[in-house]
Amino acid sequence: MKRVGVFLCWCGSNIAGTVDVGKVAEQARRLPGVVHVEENKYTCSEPGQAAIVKAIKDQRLDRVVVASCSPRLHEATFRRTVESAGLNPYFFEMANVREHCSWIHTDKETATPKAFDLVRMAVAKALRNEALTRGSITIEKRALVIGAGIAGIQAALDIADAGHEVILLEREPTIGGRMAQLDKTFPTLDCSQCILTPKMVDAAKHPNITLYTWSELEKVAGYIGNFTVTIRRKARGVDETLCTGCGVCQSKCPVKVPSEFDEGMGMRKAIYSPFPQAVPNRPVMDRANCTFFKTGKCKICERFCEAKAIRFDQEDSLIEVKVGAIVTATGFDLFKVEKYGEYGYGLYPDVINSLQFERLVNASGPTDGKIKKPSDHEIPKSVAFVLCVGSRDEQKGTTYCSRACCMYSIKHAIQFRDKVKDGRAYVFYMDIRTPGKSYEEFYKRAAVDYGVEFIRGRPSKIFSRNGKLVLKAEDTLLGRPIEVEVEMVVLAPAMLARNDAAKIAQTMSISYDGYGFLNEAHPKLRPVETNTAGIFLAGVCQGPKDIPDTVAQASAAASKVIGLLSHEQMATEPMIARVSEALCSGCLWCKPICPYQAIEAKTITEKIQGKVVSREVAAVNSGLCQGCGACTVACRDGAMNISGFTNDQLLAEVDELLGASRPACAAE
Amino acid sequence: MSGQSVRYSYYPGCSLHSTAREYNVSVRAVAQAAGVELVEVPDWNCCGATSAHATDPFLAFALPARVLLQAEESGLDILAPCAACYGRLMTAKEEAHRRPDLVARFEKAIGRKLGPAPRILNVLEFLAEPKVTETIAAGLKRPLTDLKVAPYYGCLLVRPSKVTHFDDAERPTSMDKILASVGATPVDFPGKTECCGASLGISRVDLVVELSGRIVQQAKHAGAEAIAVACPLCQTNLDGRQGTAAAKLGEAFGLPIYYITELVALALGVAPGRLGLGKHLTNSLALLRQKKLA
Amino acid sequence: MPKSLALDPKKMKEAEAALRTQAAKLLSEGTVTVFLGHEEGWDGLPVPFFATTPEEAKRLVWNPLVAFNLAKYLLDRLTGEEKVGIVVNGCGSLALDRLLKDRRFPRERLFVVGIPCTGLLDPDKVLALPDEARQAALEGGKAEPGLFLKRCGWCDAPNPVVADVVLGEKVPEEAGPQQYPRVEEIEKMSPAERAAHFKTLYEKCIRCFACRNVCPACSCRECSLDQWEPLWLGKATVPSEQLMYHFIRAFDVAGRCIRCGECERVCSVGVPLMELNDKLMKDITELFGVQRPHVPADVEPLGQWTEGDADLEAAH
Amino acid sequence: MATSQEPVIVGFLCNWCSYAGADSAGTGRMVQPTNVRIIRVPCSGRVNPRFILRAFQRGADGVLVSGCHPNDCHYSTGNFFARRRLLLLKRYLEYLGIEPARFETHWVSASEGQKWAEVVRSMAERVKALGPSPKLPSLL
Amino acid sequence: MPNLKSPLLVSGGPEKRVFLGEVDAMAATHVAACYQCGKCSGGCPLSFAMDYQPRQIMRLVQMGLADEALASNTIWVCATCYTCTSRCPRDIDIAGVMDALRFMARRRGFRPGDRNVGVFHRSFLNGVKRFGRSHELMLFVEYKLGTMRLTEDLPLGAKMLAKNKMAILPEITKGRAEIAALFRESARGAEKGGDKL
Amino acid sequence: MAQSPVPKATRLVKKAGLGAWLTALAADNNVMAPVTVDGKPLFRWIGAGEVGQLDLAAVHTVNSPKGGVMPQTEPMLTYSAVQDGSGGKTLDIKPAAEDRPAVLFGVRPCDAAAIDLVGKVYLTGEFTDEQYQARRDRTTVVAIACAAPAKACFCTSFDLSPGAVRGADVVLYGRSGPGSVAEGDAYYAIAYTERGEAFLGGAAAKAAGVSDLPAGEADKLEKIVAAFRGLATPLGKKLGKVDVADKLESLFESAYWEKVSSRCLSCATCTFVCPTCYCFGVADTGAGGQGVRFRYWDFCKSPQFMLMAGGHDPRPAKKNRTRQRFLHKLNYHHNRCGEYLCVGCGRCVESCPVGLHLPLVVSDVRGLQP
Repeated sequence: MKRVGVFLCWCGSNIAGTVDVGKVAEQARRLPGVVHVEENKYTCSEPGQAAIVKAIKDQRLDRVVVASCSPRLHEATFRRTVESAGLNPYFFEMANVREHCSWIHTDKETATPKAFDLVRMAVAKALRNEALTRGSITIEKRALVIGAGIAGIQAALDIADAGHEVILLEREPTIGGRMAQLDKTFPTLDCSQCILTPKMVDAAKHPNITLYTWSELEKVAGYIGNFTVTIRRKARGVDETLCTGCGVCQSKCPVKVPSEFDEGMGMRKAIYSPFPQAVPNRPVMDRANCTFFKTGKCKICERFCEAKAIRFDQEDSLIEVKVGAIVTATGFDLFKVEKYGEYGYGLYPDVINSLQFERLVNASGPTDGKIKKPSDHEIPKSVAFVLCVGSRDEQKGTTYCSRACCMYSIKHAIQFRDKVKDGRAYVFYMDIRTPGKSYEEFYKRAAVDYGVEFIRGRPSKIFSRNGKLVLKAEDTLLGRPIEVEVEMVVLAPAMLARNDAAKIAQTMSISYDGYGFLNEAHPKLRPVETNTAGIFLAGVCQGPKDIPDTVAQASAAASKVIGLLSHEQMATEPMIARVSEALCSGCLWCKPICPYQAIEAKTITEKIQGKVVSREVAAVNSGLCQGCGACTVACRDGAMNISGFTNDQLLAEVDELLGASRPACAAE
Repeated sequence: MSGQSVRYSYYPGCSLHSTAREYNVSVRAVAQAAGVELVEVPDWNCCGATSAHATDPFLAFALPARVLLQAEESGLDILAPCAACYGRLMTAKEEAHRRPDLVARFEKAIGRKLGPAPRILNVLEFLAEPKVTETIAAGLKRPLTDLKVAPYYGCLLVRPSKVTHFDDAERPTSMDKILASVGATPVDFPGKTECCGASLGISRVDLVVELSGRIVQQAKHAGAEAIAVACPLCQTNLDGRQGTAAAKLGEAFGLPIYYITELVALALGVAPGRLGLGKHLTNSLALLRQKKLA
Repeated sequence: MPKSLALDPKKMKEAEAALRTQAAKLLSEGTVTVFLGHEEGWDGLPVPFFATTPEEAKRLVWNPLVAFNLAKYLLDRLTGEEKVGIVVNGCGSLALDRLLKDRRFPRERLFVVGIPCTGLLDPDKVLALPDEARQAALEGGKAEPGLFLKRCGWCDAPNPVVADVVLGEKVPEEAGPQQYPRVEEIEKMSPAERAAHFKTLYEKCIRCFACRNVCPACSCRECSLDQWEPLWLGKATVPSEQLMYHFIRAFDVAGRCIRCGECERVCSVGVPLMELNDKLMKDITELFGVQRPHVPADVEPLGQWTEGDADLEAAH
Repeated sequence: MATSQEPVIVGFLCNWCSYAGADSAGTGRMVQPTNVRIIRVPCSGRVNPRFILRAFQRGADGVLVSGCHPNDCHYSTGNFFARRRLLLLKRYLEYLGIEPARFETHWVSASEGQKWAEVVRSMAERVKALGPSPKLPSLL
Repeated sequence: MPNLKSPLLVSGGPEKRVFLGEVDAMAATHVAACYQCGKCSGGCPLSFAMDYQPRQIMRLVQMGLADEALASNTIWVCATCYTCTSRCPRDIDIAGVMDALRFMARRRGFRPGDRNVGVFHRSFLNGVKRFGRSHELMLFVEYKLGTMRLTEDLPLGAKMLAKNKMAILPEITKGRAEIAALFRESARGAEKGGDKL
Repeated sequence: MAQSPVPKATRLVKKAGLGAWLTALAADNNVMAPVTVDGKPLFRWIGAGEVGQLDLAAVHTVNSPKGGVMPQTEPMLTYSAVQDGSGGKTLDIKPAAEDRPAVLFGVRPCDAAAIDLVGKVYLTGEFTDEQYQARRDRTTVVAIACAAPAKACFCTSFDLSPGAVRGADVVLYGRSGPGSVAEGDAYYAIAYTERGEAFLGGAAAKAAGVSDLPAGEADKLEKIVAAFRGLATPLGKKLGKVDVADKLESLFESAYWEKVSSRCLSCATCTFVCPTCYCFGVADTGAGGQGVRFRYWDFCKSPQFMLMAGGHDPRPAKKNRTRQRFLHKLNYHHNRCGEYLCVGCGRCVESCPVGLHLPLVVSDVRGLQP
């Protein structure tokens, strides 16, 4: 017979104030299997835990039930307690009578029977608890970093500096990401490229870092410590080993298309490097626009390439790498500001977005750093910066704050005032958010030192009148309708999750929120981990943030990876799926349901009526399985179970609750 | 859609029987040219307009609901050329799903059951119906070449878009397309969807003069020679108030305000004399004569 | 009722001859070591029969009464190396396909003889007929629609979907949406009426498990409803457990039922089991757009999802 | 033995979102009716429709399954499978004569204590209005 | 009007929420969501003629300052063009809120903040009640008598009459009994206070 | 069985009075009788309100009335945990509640005989089943002779007949004799036991107008009873007397069992409809420290029937289980008790979905070479 000990916690008055703990104790003594019932003021306290250890020894308990707070709070604590008394920690079970009972009820008369229900359900489950043991797996000491913007570069360098190999993956022709497009960074106004490009070079030259640009993530299989990742290396059209990066091909290429890097403010060629400091300094061929691929003729680049590096026949190739951990740093997209019909983007050429402004103001940009109106290439004398275009807008954009726009728009206004001494800069804002070191000071400088004019009010409409752009708004601080005439408008678009974020998430079996931002395991306590062990997040792919926060998060993710890779082996959670081979029919309908590809067919041999036969059954990879239990429902045989949440245990809880809570009926 | 159906229920609303008689004429003229029969909703009543929904939530639903009920029997799609009527009917149709309480009160008061509402078309949707576009495509008798027209949508056709589900609320294009299809040159202008003052036409003349004036001014500055509208209230305001506004602004406008159906009818060869263009307060025949269209 | 229900005893007679020859050939050439078919039973009705010699193959019958789906017998031969022959018509092949999709028999150990089906008669009903009428039905092909097996009424797959050789010509197929008139009637009842309806009809159950044992979608090694731990189903034959047995089983085969109606046919106390299966099939079509829910698919309807699935929470 | 006359609602809550959400409701002292008894499961995808049938068989007056919001599953897809199964089940239960209000599914995240409390309140109210669940004769 | 110079006493009392709740329920929206960006006022074609900006009306509702909101001319000047509603980043049906406030103002006996508009709406509905359809000439006359603005707009009216844009006699809907029933139901609902927008 | 049983009392029952009789009986007794539910004749416990559903037309209800004395599920005891004085706990065990007296009404002679046949298993020998005994002691079996035996009937293969008395306290014989399914307007009710005699003289019988035999009908009655007893059964005629017990001694290892069992579905239909199958299992159900122990019908065709805790199964295949069932009925029981464990009711013939039944096996066995 099992010997169950029940420990009822008062939690001071938290529980005892609403639940008659003594009465519950009295009733609990009658439960089958229960041989010991004890009340404690604070079961989680040192004496409380000591009482459990003592009772286990004195009463030879083999199951322990604590009725106190949420298992999410103290399950681990009590498991350790039980283990310290020599009992398997999984013989422990918890009844949540605080969060789920005493705290949400006021009437002792009804709360007490409910508390007892919770206790006896826990006892019924505990009677069916089994001894479980943790497994262990070896760890592949190599990391993959997806995305080589500032987040990815930082994470890769940190991990590589700690002595681990890193594979850095980037789908664009160069690393650097969004930060490479920026001119200056707030609040220090140091040059973005000046601080970024050295890191790019470091990453490229680091002996522990292997760089794959113009490459995409194809598939992720495996589990923490043992991922197998397939990478698609897109055809570059250029033999990277032969190419010297001299740039002759792009200067000779006759095709001009709008440059993605310049956000359409400048042009590039069909064979191109996005910008002069690109890393690696190797061009890619844009087949969609290349004359040869369109007409079968041209090949001018090939003719002029002295290194003979041009490859028109190159094809995509797939490579497979093994890694122990993955950092996802896939960045963000920008809100399409044309969704605001009232703002005239696309209708009026001098209404641009903030990233376009970055390119205009950038010394290495298409205008060599001169702020010029796209319409007539004149220098605008007045510019309005409109915040929250797409942010904080439930009707046309997203509900959240994009967090960096206030600061960079102030920076833009300062830059404009700096370059156009007699110009007027207006910032239309609703709230200026400056929660960072030296941010508020930066805001003040803009207003005081640079004369930037801040108008509190969301413009309602932008239209053209007499060759000027007019912003119709309310100055909400005055409570008066206003019209502001300017020559250029810069809209600060919301930061959005990558449009293929869902696909990326699904490839890696991690979750994402309603906007497509990848979900951290816990917003406060596990901010860089995902719910899939071994996969970490850095940068805006997890949610809008600025450069300092991005870099901090990247280093945090890197430190998690370094911590993981510093072990040879790691323990695995035992509350995962297991198959009863005797019951399994081998239909394998469980397999497609598993989100972790943890189920495979396995051939076993057994004796059936004296004959040795072999047959297929499902087998669970304990490294991959996360214990969700979806497979158990697909299993009609009842062969699949989740340790710790077995069918038997869950049914026992239902039966215990309902079987006896009603007066027993007489037999038929 | 209604490729074979050539009959529509027709809800002219009060205006088309009074202040906007010429609108009624031109709608019917276009319908006739396209071989479409318009069957007037039997014994229709006023939709209640702004006055009802501004002051009386039940009537705001009940009046247009009765119109829908009257139209129900024929089972035909309803054409409501007045933008205000259209807005009220669409709102009532939407509320019939969302507000069982209103429906119950309505049915109890009137002693009849409200069935599923038919499709409701505004005049721009009507002009985009296959039967009409086919007619236009089949041959324009009198293309409006060189006529620069500013399409004015006003409010109620495109707003609130959750009710009308029609075109883009900020940058609509449906009337632009119709104008282009009859050979005219649509002129984009910022006032496209600004409000003309609508129901304040009688009670706050000062405001209407201000709003209508701005719209006409913007159209004029954008190079338009005329404005096309799809609503009798818009027409009355822009047409009737532009003189006062011009005086106030110190400019001369003289911009004819055509119903879009008048322009389409003209292009389809309907004689200008049949359209009652003379009813407009701002001279609308002179421009046509100048362009040799009349 | 499908057009293919033009009962053709003559054709069946021809098919029977071809079947005997085919089976005998397979057995004599050693292609198969046993052939699953029917023979004439004690009272004239066909019963399942397993021929192991060319001689025995001569006993095989194929007539309007071969109602029994043979596929389930493959489970008895799951272990071992022997090759098994089997004869199937349309619905028999769906049963077979069900087992194949459930990986409950290796296709390579199977030789399938398919016979396009012109409809089958309900043996119980035919047996109850006066001699003359029986004769007319069985030999003259003159059978009232009511005499057919229920499943023939909704059959849209008279031709075998799995076969190595097909005897006889293909029968014209009529695919249209499946109809569930009985379910619709029940849906119209009030909750209390429905509860009473199922109690009256389902507490008759004697828990003989014939419905489960004949069902091609029920192929577990050991039925979980027979297991003691956990005790999914109580052993007591009380209405609560009787109904639960059927409610669980129907949901277990939801999306997998081939609508053969064998469960209902073999039920000795006449529990209208298809009322449950049909409801689930109807809903699978309505909710998930599976047009022929009774045809085994590569992925089960409940083994997949789409983002567009109706949101449950909105239902409240 | 407690023989409460109050209706009993069995709640199957996923560990990551809804159970934590119910914890938040507790931490926030959001007073709720006492009818719900929570059974913790790893994921709404773990909830076998058989558990729900069992609960009704044993006389539960209501059953409530709650998991992470779609797309927000801790295990990425579990709640999508659950949604399908339970959608079918809901109609099925209704067909079997169990009033629709007795079985509900909700998506409650860890931070939605308020929502959880509201779910409990409103469902308890609906179930109370229906009265006790009819129970078929059984040995117990 | 309270003295705007004295500090507004903001207490935790429930009244404030009551007014907000009523407006929310009538307009089926959430005024509390307003974060005062001013996009409504910015786009409002008539804001120049209002004593409170539409945004400020939202604030009055949030703060429970019912008297000020209901006495404002804003709610009567609003032409219900829905520009505000269609642009509100918090998806508040501002035009619907204006409808709600007008209705409440009438029910609670506030004199319309813009008398002319109030009289116009009343005259218009009277016409509909009588004939089933509106009749411009009669509306014109009734309105003129109601506001005593006898001379304003006479030239335009005369022009329209001359162009046969106003009928001398009203058109009449035959089902007037039904129209009357609807008006009665409306009055009944308003008395019971059961109306929601 | 050769001797004619001796009547203890004879009465006349009007067919029209049956309803009143059953209604009166139902007041103090549990009454089981054949009724038709959704087209299927079933033996069921009926309350006074269901008397109207009585249907004596079908010779065979799908199930037999064996549940009347051997319920498919029968509580044996109830238990609950109670606290003892010292803070520990102990089990309070109560026997199953006593039931009311029972009347099995409209039982066919084969089924009545089966009750007697199975009763021997439970009530003779070193141990008797007290619960069964108690149930039998409070049960009256009212049989009805078969006027028109069904196609599958073969009671005559076992020293029984459509008019047999074995196991019955009272037998109803149709006043118009065999051959007529309608069975005339009245029955002769003949009591063959003291219990039957008391039953016919009881208050319920009186209330229902059960009367003495009209004068001069004694002769007619005797002829009619004899006619019933002499009636042939269709399948019985074909099968003849069953005589395979000895032959089966040598056929245990016959390949026949493999062959014949191969089409078995392993369902319980034959067993559960059979009036002479009597195997049961025992299980508990309970929660929260209280529960019920009950027995329930089990069946030897089930793969779980002989499965042991360690996984060993002495009857692992269908062959073993099928052989067991038929040898039990046709050999083992005969060896132990001198008679076959079958009454020829024919239900297995009618109900087996794959036509695998006792007459088939008997006839096959006759043709087998030992």
